[in-house]
Amino acid sequence: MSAPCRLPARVLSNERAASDTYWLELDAPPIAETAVPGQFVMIGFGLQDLDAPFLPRPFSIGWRGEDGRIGLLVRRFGPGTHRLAALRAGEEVLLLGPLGRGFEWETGRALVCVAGGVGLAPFLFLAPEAIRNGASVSILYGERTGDRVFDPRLVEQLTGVRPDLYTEDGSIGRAGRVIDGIERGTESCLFGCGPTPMLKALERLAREAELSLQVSVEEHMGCGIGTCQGCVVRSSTGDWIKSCTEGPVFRREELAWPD
Amino acid sequence: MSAPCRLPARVLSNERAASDTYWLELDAPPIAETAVPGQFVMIGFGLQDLDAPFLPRPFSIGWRGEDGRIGLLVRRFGPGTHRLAALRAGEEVLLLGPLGRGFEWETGRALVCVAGGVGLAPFLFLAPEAIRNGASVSILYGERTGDRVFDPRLVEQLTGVRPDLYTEDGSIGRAGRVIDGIERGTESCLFGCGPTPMLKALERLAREAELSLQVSVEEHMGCGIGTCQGCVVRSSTGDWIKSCTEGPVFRREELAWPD
Amino acid sequence: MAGLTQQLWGVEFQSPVLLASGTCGYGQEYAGLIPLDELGGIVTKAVSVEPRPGNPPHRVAETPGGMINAIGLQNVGLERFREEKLPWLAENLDRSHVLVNVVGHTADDFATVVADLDDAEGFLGYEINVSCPNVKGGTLFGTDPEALGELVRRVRGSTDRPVIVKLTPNVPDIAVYARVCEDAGADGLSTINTFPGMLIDVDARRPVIGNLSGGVSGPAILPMGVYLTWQAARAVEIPIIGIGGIRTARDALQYVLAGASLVQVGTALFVDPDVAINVHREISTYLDQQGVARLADLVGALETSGHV
Amino acid sequence: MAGLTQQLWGVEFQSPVLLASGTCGYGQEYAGLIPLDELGGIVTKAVSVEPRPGNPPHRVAETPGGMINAIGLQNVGLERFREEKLPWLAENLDRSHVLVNVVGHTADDFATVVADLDDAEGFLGYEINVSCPNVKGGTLFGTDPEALGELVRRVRGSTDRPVIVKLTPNVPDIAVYARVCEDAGADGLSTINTFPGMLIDVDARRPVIGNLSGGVSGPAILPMGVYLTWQAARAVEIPIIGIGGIRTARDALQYVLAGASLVQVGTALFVDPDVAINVHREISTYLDQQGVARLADLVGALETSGHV
Ligand SMILES: Cc1cc2nc3c(=O)[nH]c(=O)nc-3n(C[C@H](O)[C@H](O)[C@H](O)COP(=O)(O)OP(=O)(O)OC[C@H]3O[C@@H](n4cnc5c(N)ncnc54)[C@H](O)[C@@H]3O)c2cc1C
Ligand SMILES: Cc1cc2nc3c(=O)[nH]c(=O)nc-3n(C[C@H](O)[C@H](O)[C@H](O)COP(=O)(O)OP(=O)(O)OC[C@H]3O[C@@H](n4cnc5c(N)ncnc54)[C@H](O)[C@@H]3O)c2cc1C
Ligand SMILES: Cc1cc2nc3c(=O)[nH]c(=O)nc-3n(C[C@H](O)[C@H](O)[C@H](O)COP(=O)(O)O)c2cc1C
Ligand SMILES: Cc1cc2nc3c(=O)[nH]c(=O)nc-3n(C[C@H](O)[C@H](O)[C@H](O)COP(=O)(O)O)c2cc1C
Ligand code: FES
Ligand code: FES
Repeated sequence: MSAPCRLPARVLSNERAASDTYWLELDAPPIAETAVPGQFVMIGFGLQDLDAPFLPRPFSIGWRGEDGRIGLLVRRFGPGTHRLAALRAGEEVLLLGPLGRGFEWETGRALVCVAGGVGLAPFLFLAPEAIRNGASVSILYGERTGDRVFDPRLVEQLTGVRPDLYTEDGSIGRAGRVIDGIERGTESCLFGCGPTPMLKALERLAREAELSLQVSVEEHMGCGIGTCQGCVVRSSTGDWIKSCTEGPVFRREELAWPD
Repeated sequence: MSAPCRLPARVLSNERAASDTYWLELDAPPIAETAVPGQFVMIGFGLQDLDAPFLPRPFSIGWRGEDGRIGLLVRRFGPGTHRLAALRAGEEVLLLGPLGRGFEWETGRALVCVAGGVGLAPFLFLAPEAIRNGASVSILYGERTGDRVFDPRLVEQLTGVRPDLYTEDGSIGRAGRVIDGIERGTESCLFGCGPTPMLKALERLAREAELSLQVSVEEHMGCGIGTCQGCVVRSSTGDWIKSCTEGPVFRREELAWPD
Repeated sequence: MAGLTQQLWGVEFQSPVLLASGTCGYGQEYAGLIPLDELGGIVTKAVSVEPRPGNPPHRVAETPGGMINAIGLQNVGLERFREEKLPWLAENLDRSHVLVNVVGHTADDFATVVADLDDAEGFLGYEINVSCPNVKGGTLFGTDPEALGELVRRVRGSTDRPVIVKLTPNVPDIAVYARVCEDAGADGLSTINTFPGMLIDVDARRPVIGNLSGGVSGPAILPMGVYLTWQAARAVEIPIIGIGGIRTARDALQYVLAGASLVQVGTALFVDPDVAINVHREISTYLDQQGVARLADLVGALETSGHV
Repeated sequence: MAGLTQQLWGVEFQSPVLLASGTCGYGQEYAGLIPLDELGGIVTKAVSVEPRPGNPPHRVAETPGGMINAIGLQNVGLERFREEKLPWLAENLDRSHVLVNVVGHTADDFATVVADLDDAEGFLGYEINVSCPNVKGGTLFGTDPEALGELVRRVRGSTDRPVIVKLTPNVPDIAVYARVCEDAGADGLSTINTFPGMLIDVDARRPVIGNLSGGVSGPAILPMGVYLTWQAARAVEIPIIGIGGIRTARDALQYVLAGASLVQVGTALFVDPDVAINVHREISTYLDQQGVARLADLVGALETSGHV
């Protein structure tokens, strides 16, 4: 893992990819060169204007290009993500990254990536890297409604993997929850990223089936680099541990999973 | 004077007119229809975003069109005016206006408008109205440097009056201060708008020459409509009086003029 | 449609949203712009025994996320307020309520204003401003529990109308002051007034504000206002009016959940005069969406179980 | 080039800009990102006798123009600080100074930390945190003049290093507390810590912050910080470190003009780690433009004549 850098980065493109969902490409060579899948960036808007939002926002690195580009999958939620969704090519944001600990895998393993919503992002980056490392990768991708689905053909184009798609409203892909797609009793490594209820269900399943599982968690962050202690999650030993530096990816055994 | 209204107004155009100087046209029929020269608007950016600037900013109405347009002459200074300078056609601002008491004149009088910098704005509005009323109007227009001069041909186009131009650096028009252009001992009505030192010099001149003088003053404002008492200036009787409702245009006798 | 009315001090407030003192003059100035009679009410600019000239300019300036003001309680004084301002309020406000914000240098001053206005028409009760930081000694009552109790008792003894005390935020423990007011007979509390602040023009090396310092208001103080309202609400039984940085229904509802029965919007009016009526409408829409029948059900309904 | 150095507490500060406690960890985390050794210095996260687990999440959230935090003074504790953190600081910081932020429940706690660290290397002195509003009772020392005086005397007696007391803002008159510290032997003051605040998730009807309330920092508190720094500076002779909402050189210079010899930047670091070095550079540029030879000439140079 290399040291993070601070980088004013130009927006190369920002395209609506689905309802409330944007694919944002930034020119960020130092980050693109050193990032590993599961790591994230903090995107800030600088101190010159006092525009809201004030704090920077964390986003998984969703892709990297040979040419120094990185791609982020951004879903509109509050003011920060609204602002990101409105970015136009040529504008600048302030990046800090790559940050945190990414996913880990052994070559040759079968990796099952379980993505809820924009939890898909880290796997767009992971899949091609892991495949290049000789792993086999499958992606289970769920959304609440069909209009929010990031086009599976695009996923395939970016990753080489055609995702198994689930929507709760059944409008595209299979009807149901992504978790239903997991085959119990496999020898595979589970990777999860998505809303907390999904991660909890995943953990229960992995625990019961004694599967290996790594999850990427989301907590409010201040600094993103371990100084402010803002981003803690409960560890299995009962301590508060920083998700920005000790995570955001944790093995399931490292965390407490209260009901 | 008619009641002010609150109006989300669309930007029709915003053009750089000189160094740091913009000509902003807004679609504001209720304001265009009722405003009189010397009145102003408060421009705010609404409450939805918490973008700076927070307080609305006062601007003289610099022109009005038959079709409901109003024009403002905006000079970049701090965050508020920077934001205004960056407005693009189609964006919206929140207007409150028309506000305050404007210039007053009798038909048939010779009006001498003395403008320092963007103090030119109210006279762009006043001149054609006064001429239509049968007054004769001359405009003395001064800027510190030539690059900041609002094109005299545009002034003529908007007002029908060719301004006498002064620049302190002498790069365009006559070298010197606008105040030097005033002929003492005339029977004319002086109208002044510009920086405080200019207004003070104008007042001294008018007092000594016993000329009638009305000035438009600038003070920090909160509400623009007389509730907050934020915008006071010292009256000749020693009271603090509100420049937003009792002004911004005052007869020189109404104000205290400390050295 | 959800019920936004609140029953307080023997009357009904048709809306929980009032306009804050000092930001709506004596009502009249906003008459054409704001449907004053559809609001919960307005709180007048502070009224003192004698007219006050107020502070030199600049009196207002922008700060990050808000503004600073040092008006110096400029006001027309008791007599002109009674003769010129109250009649307009009596005539024009039918359904919304008026609170008269009262200020003074001594307990006598306060009592004089209250005694003199008490039989006039056009207002419901008093908001006692013990917390304006702009006039010398103005923080005295608001930060000294003994003087505060004394003052509230004095005012209480001078009227049967509702007496609401507006608290100052710069105290270590606002609960102490809230209880003092309640014990002295106050009918309600307004939380909070502005925070003392200063802004310096670096080039001129001078304070921007003529009075050197002033009071900070606007969104910047929202989290402080919510906290202090919550602290005060937990300390007393009397109703509370939440104030500080409100510009949206969600801001207002934070105060309500923290324990406020009514709210006031101040600085946000300068940005958009429609803010008060918009906050009212958005609260209504929100309650409908959430299936909450009455706003009253949300007052103090903050859930803290499971938290520390 | 203008001189930005300041001579204080027997040492030279090469820059007036320090990083505020709790926003720069123990320095190491920012090592690759910020040229720490070019700054005035850093103030460590609070150190207490025992390690502190801290508060449950969420611990941080955005507020209008700032943020709220309730970390709960999570820290590694005295022993690990001494063994693991100080050596790194001793080794890596040559020209910039370290202040150790100290916190405790009792005067004994504070004295224990100071006594235990005193002979270690890698730091200049102490910043005594009497004002963190996040831990139960944490406001006690900071808002009780007697307890504060007692505490400062205790710490003073335990060390010959500089003792700087970081004051809490939510008091009626900070001058009182400033004088108490000076009289008790403090070498300097830091003004100010965060303001108590609360943020409510209206949908969940719960506080956003796990600890219910927290401390508000960032640009929103700038005018309050400048005011309180000015008030403190007028009350005492000892040097003052100005803190609160700084993100530009002009913000920092407001504090300097108000009377601060040094400044700290905190929350703004999260937005841009370059802020500290940028503020330093911009101050330098500004002084050159203005023809001011030394920053020291601006300390407390606020001109108030002609104002009220
Ligand atoms: C490691 C990590 C990776 C992430 N990757 C992505 C991604 O690839 N795509 C994507 O769309 N979103 C991602 N998120 C979530 C994203 O950071 C939030 O949606 C965003 O911060 C919300 O900001 P807002 O202003 O729109 O919403 P608001 O709710 O208004 O934000 C208010 C505050 O809460 C924080 N916050 C709110 N929701 C979250 C959340 N889920 N996680 C962390 N902080 C939150 C914000 O940072 C901010 O400080 C990630 C979060 C983390 C921690
Ligand atoms: C009645 C009136 C008419 C005006 N007409 C024009 C015009 O036609 N064209 C033009 O370019 N400017 C005009 N001004 C000045 C304009 O309002 C200020 O330049 C503007 O408010 C500065 O805002 P800022 O954020 O750019 O600067 P800042 O200095 O950052 O503003 C900070 C605060 O100071 C106030 N302020 C600063 N300068 C002035 C000023 N000169 N007058 C009033 N408040 C000020 C701002 O409103 C704000 O509250 C007028 C001012 C008044 C009072
Ligand atoms: C310009 C101005 C004048 C004020 N005058 C008074 C006053 O006379 N009496 C009073 O009790 N509060 C006064 N206040 C405080 C407000 O009523 C309110 O408590 C404060 O501004 C916080 O609310 P806000 O953030 O919504 O503005 C004034 C505030 C402003 C901005
Ligand atoms: C996340 C965070 C943690 C903090 N922890 C401490 C602390 O441990 N000790 C302390 O004295 N102040 C602490 N503070 C307060 C800051 O040092 C500073 O006084 C305050 O944030 C105001 O400055 P700012 O607006 O520049 O951030 C903390 C602030 C933040 C934002
Ligand atoms: S976000 Fe600051 S420590 Fe993790
Ligand atoms: S700006 Fe509010 S009274 Fe004039």
